[in-house]
Amino acid sequence: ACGNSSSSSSKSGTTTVTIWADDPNFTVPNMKTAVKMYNAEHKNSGVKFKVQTQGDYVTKLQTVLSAGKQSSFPNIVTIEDYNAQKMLSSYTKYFNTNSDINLNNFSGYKKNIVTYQGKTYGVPFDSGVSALYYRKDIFAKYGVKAKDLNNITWDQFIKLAEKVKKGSGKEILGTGTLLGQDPDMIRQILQSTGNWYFTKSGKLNVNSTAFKETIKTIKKLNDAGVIKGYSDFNSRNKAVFNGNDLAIVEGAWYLPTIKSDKNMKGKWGVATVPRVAGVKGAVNSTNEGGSSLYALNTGNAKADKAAKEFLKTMYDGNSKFYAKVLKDQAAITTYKPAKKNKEWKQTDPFVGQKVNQYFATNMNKIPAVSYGIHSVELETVFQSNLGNYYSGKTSLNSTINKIQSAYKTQVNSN
Amino acid sequence: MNGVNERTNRIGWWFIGLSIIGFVVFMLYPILNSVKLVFSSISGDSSTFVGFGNFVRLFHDNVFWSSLGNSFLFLIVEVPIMLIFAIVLAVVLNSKKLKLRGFWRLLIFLPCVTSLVSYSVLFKMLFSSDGLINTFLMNTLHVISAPIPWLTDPVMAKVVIILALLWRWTGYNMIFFLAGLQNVSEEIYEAAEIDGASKVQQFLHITLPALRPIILFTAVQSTISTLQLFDEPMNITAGGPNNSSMTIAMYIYNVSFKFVPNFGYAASLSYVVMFIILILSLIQMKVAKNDD
Amino acid sequence: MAEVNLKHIYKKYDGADDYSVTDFNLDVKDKEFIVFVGPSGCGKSTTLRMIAGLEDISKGDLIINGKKSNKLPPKERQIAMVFQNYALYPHMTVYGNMAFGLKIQKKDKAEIDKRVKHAAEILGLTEYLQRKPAALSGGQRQRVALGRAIVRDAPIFLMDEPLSNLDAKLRVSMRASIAKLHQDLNTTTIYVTHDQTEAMTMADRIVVMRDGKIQQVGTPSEVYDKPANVFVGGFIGAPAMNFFNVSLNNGKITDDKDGFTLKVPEGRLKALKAAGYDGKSFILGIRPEDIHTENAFLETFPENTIHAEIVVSELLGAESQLYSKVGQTEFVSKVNARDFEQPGTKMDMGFDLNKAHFFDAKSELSIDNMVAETVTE
Amino acid sequence: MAEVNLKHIYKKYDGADDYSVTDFNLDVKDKEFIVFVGPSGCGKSTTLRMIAGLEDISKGDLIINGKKSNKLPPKERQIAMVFQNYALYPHMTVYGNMAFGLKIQKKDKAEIDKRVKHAAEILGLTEYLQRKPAALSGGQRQRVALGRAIVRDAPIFLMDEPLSNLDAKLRVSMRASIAKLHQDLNTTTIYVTHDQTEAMTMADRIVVMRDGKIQQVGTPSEVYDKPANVFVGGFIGAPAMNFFNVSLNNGKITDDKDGFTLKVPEGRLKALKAAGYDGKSFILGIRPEDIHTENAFLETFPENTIHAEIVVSELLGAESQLYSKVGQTEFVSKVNARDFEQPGTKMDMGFDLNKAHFFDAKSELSIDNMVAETVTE
Amino acid sequence: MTSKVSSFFKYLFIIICSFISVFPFIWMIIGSTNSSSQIIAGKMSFGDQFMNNWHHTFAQTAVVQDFWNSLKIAVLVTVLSIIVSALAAYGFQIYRSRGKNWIYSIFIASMMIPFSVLMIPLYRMMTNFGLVNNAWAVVLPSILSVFLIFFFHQSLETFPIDTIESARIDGANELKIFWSVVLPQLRSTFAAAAIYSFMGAWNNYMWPLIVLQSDDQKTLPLLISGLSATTNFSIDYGIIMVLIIISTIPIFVIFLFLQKYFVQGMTGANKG
Ligand SMILES: Nc1ncnc2c1ncn2[C@@H]1O[C@H](COP(=O)(O)OP(=O)(O)OP(=O)(O)O)[C@@H](O)[C@H]1O
Ligand SMILES: Nc1ncnc2c1ncn2[C@@H]1O[C@H](COP(=O)(O)OP(=O)(O)OP(=O)(O)O)[C@@H](O)[C@H]1O
Ligand SMILES: [Mg+2]
Ligand SMILES: [Mg+2]
Repeated sequence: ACGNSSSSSSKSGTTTVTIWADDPNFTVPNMKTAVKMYNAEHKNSGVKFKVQTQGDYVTKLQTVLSAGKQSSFPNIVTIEDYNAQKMLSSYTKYFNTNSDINLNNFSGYKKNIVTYQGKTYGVPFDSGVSALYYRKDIFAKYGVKAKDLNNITWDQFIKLAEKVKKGSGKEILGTGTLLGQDPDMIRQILQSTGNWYFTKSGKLNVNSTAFKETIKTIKKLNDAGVIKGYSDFNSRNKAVFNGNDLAIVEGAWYLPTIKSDKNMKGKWGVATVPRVAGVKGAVNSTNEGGSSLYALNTGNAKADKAAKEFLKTMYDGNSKFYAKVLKDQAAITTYKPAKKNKEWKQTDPFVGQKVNQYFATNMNKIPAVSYGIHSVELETVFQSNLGNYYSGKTSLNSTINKIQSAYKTQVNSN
Repeated sequence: MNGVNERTNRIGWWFIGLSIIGFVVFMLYPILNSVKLVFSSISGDSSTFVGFGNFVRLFHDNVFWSSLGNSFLFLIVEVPIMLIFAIVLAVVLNSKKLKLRGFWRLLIFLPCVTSLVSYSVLFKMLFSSDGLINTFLMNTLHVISAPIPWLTDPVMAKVVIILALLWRWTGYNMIFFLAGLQNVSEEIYEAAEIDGASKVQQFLHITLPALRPIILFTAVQSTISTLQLFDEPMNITAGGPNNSSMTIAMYIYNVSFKFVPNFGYAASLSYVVMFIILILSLIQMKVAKNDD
Repeated sequence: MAEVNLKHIYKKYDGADDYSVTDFNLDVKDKEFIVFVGPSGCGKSTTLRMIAGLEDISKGDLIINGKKSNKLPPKERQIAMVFQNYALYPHMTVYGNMAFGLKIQKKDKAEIDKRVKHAAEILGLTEYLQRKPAALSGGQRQRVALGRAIVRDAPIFLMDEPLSNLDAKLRVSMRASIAKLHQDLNTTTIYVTHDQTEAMTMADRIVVMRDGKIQQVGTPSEVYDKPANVFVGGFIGAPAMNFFNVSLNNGKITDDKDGFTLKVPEGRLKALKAAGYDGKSFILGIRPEDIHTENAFLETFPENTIHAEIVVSELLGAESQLYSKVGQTEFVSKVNARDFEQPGTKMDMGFDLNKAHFFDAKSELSIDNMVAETVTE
Repeated sequence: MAEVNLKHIYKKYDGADDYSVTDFNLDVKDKEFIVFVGPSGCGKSTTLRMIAGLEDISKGDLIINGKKSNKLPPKERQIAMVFQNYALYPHMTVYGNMAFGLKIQKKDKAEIDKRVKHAAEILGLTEYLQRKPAALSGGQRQRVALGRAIVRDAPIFLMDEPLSNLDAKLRVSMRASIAKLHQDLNTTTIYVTHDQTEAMTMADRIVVMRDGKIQQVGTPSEVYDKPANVFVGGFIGAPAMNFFNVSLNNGKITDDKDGFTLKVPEGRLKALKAAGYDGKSFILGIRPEDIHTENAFLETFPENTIHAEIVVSELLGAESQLYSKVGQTEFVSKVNARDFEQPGTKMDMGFDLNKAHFFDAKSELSIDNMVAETVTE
Repeated sequence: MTSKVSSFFKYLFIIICSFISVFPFIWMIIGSTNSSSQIIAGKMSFGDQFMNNWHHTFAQTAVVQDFWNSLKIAVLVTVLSIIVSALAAYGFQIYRSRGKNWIYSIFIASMMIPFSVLMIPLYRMMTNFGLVNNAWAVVLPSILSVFLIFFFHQSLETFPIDTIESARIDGANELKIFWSVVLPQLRSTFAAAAIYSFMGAWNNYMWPLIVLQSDDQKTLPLLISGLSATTNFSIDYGIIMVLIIISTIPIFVIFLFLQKYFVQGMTGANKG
């Protein structure tokens, strides 16, 4: 049919498998690499792969799924981990289970993300394992060494940061959106405690110690003046490039950004993310972002089968592929067997550390949490409440109360 | 209006035919389809009938009310300023003695040619805390000592959105007024001149009343588009900070696409907005008529 | 008291190549009713608008009540003006239209009300005061425009073709109303029209213009009876004066094209000879009503009779107009209704040469006037 | 050959409460020039448009050349039409405008060219053929509109106020051209106007309308000399007929308001009495030209003389119009230019009652016609 | 003199307003001559990166193809929607009847419905038609433009009806009248409508985003937003600036060509 992107069989018997990806600089080239390598090994499979870049990805995917025309679905989609449970629960019947995948091959925290109601739907792909990126040179100037920053608590970090701030007059920790608006810090700190906004059964859990300690930590950072919320990612990056901002806590995917300014070679260091002292089981490893791959049920058996086979072959069994994407796109993947590759052990010339190994190690320590399906709704509720708490306008308890009641109306029991 | 005989009148249906087909297929059918949604709650692929449940929910939904409030604020503040600016510009650019009239008109209209996406990107960059505007105010004009938190202050964020809207749409509306002014005869101004009216008096007593139908037209049009305002807050402030620039259209978008998708609720919200627009438009028309 | 003097006024529009008004001289006396008349584009409106202050004066002096007023803004010139298409404020009621000028002057309410009501009464507009202009007929709008001028109580009235948008019937009746109004209000009035009938019926003095220049200034009968040149002769009077290119030979006038001859009465012959036109070409002008078909005339002046064929004939109640042809030349005559004949009829027509006008062939100036001047010199 | 018969035609517009045309009956003969005349809104255009097929006929039969044509589309009616504001196609040249109808008919090029050129010649438009309408003067546009009708070679011409947008001077000359054209082309013509002068000068027969109803059908002189009712009397003739409410007592007519009396000539007195108006009220109508100021008349008819004051006086070349007042009653007279007097003058005026018209006070119908009918019965 | 002063302020006002209008464009042009990091740093002077950015744009993006896609869609939408709308408006205005008035009111009211409501049913329809990922899926729903119908309807209000009647008597059929008598007279209205329609189609974002899926079908706005959607902060603002300029040029050119008709056309639209 006329240019239809969906899986369709032409007369010659070839089947088209459509793959959707969101990021033209990351997921898309990854996918293309996978397709290329797969095709090289399966010359006469009769399957043609098409990788399509989609903007406003979630909107688009939801429209397509909601329209419910299975024949128009793509065969494989990437979904950001935070959105995965929402999509799986909303459109369960349109997702193909993927029991072929051996989840033990992947970092443990990914399991909760790609399974729903006990069934495996997705293949884990990259990780947003976090790190503390900091200006080695300037921190050192004010007496803070690399080893001082590893495996510390937030309170310890604040002390060190205050020292650097006082000396340099620059901002320390920069976030990509305003404090109170930006869920990134909360997500990272909270997950490092092994907790999430919701309990395993999906109940709101913001009255927990973990959550309270999380936002208390951010308030402390704010009170100490060592955290700065920028209006958007660009402004923060600008501050980073200009040397006005000296530290960032972000997923592994932030490293290429830092490295894009060649003049900064050797000036940045990577350390573990501080941990929350007041919560039992809190660790120095956490996560921000990452995505996984899913096969959709398009009603075309041949294409659906081909899609699953492709996922299994490339993503759960091909270490060479992972080595290549690590090299090409700096993709920090969660496939454990691939970590044996030498690429994971090399010293990064820019940072002067074995960064990938650091990521690999920490990735396995990330506590597994269940993101649930209403994270986005809750995070919009944060926006109108947390700012007031950080600035001291509302108390901790009343803030929590407000969040709870606002959430309730937002996620009406339907 | 001249009468037309019956035979020819019937031929008229052929002219309308194509558009009626288009309307039925691309408007009416989707509308009816969405009306169905109003009475259901939809979570992804499952749908349950809830009667008027969506409207009950809407009634208790604070975010809905506050985003509606924001939309109204934009409407009340931005639309009048924009229309006044547009009228003043139109009057000035209509003056016969003005040199390079066509050139100025072109410049003022220019913002309309930019796509919403690109102009939003531009504004976001201009107004970031160390963006050009702040640099200019601070280092060139020295009128402020610290950067204005354009995008990070709840009030300023609204100001930026309003400025963006003004920039993008004033010229667009100006064209309508300019066109309207072509219908005001020069002689009326001369008569007023002889009656002793000053330029300001002429503007108030002659120009404004003459432009009234166009003011109505632009006001209705602006009401419709302001209450459906989406791209600017989405791209410039993302509705923030603290939801302070979240509009009703953005909220509908969130309900449909960001949250667990509930198209039933989203459709209900949409119809409420449509209803509000309808009421406002009717009021505007009524006001315009009553003054007659 | 209101006098207006225009002294060597010139007007050249920005960007125009030529002067639109050239060396315009006129002294308008107090309470006089002056009519500017001339074909479209001759500069009537331009002159009027310079007097109103709506247009700059390029050269010359405009003196209002003895004071040089070239640069005075319109509102200080003590004028009221009626525009061609009324220029009513469409969104105001009739009352509002009339009151606007007074409101601007910050007159008090009672005073405004009094004046507007009074003007409305004069003009028979009382019952329409609350209507908008769109709901009025042409004649009523015209009256509102007049009313707006009246309430201002200005000593000078300027009117630019105020009747040209009305239909024939209404025009006649409005003509009478304006004349009456002038008699009542005793304002100095300058009135622009391209319709010679209006000029003739309303003016104390007529200013005939052409191409920005004054052709003649005079009372209606002066202009009608003693046109200064061919243009004025042809322009004033309806149907227009008939012209023939003729020469004078042996006391007779011969038409240059069609050869018919007419005998010139003694007195006029003398004058023509005195002016040196014996044996020369010149232009004969004769008004339609001076061409006769009554037997009495034909019998009395057999030598002034020609034989013509009627081409079109029109009956207008009491009289009829015959468009006729002699040889190649067409002309029109206005005769008694009783002498109406169908087209195609051939009949005798007599030219009353005592009433005829003679013009120089080249300068087109009136020979009679030249003679008169020569005589008075 | 082209005849048009209208039989009991009615027209009610969609949504209108009343009929715009009521019981319209008229037989238009071949080659006749019919003029519909009447005040604005009386249904002239509506009737014309029904004949053209632009408007549905609500009731009654329209018969063209013996064939019932109520439902015939315009193009099949063999008509050409000239519109009030010309309705020229602004984007086409003069040539294009004239050729359009023929192109539609798929006439061949040479034929079109011949016809257009021919029409242009008749109308003196040859040199303008390549211009667009915007570059033409009013009179030229009018001629193009005529030209467009001419080329179609249709046996029936319909014209809706074709001259109303022209200025007075041009109107007169176009009137003559149209009359001439009709004589040349010999088409059946129906012409709409609200200007009685046009009607009088052009028509073979005039149809006077009012409020959608025919008031009178007749030749111009019939309509002028024997108006069927007060409306026709007042509408035809300029200035309009003067009316007085009078009663007949002792062979004399007395004005009801101002009490002046006039003596009725023998013959007319008899007729009035025969019609039963002795001692009764009725309406006296007298045309301005039947009011005299010459001594000859005043001396001959001293009993028909009244003493009036001139309110406004107008000099129109050969004649003058005096708007005068007797008691409260105003009236107008048209007298010789030589009897022109300034306003304020009081003078004697004689009414020529032989030419006067009498109308019933209630029905407003002509008493003379009623008598005539009674007599013929 | 006071008139001099007031005219000074008038010009000042216009110059300021024009500057504000044009400034972002100037900035955009300057931006296109600088590198991405310079743009982010807010450099306000011309740089030497123009050729580089230009080169990168053509090397790294499918700008030519996407431009062509945009152009194809915009031209189709403009031509078709103008034809349909002008015909419809003509039908509504010239052949009025009660039924048509009703339909017209319903059309107008439908302008007030937010597009987000219609998106999903429309998408479903397009998949049924098999048009997903086809330019027609963008074009078809845009053909019916209530705004354009409204616009033409207004300008026809003052159309000289008697030229239509004259053509009827000349024997032209109704379509012929529309084509050879009405259309040529409404040229300026068409120009204005063309600008609006083209602008709308050219800048359209949401719906093309949903229905156009493969890279070879994308339009310029999709390309631009796609480039700025990347999450690892390697956005090349130099390329984006060049793309914004490229995407502005066609409308600018069209506007320049048609601008003299524009004001006239609008004039018709607002009478009465
Ligand atoms: N604004 C202008 N700029 C240039 N030329 C002008 C302007 N206004 C009028 N003219 C020219 O000046 C001349 C006189 O124009 P004016 O309007 O005074 O004529 P008019 O006698 O009033 O004619 P009409 O009877 O048509 O109103 C004309 O040739 C006209 O073209
Ligand atoms: N389309 C219409 N709908 C309703 N009434 C109409 C319509 N057209 C005309 N009329 C009414 O019909 C009557 C006759 O109108 P018509 O146009 O025939 O008058 P007319 O004699 O031609 O007047 P005029 O001299 O002003 O052109 C008027 O009362 C008018 O208001
Ligand atoms: Mg003039
Ligand atoms: Mg009419």
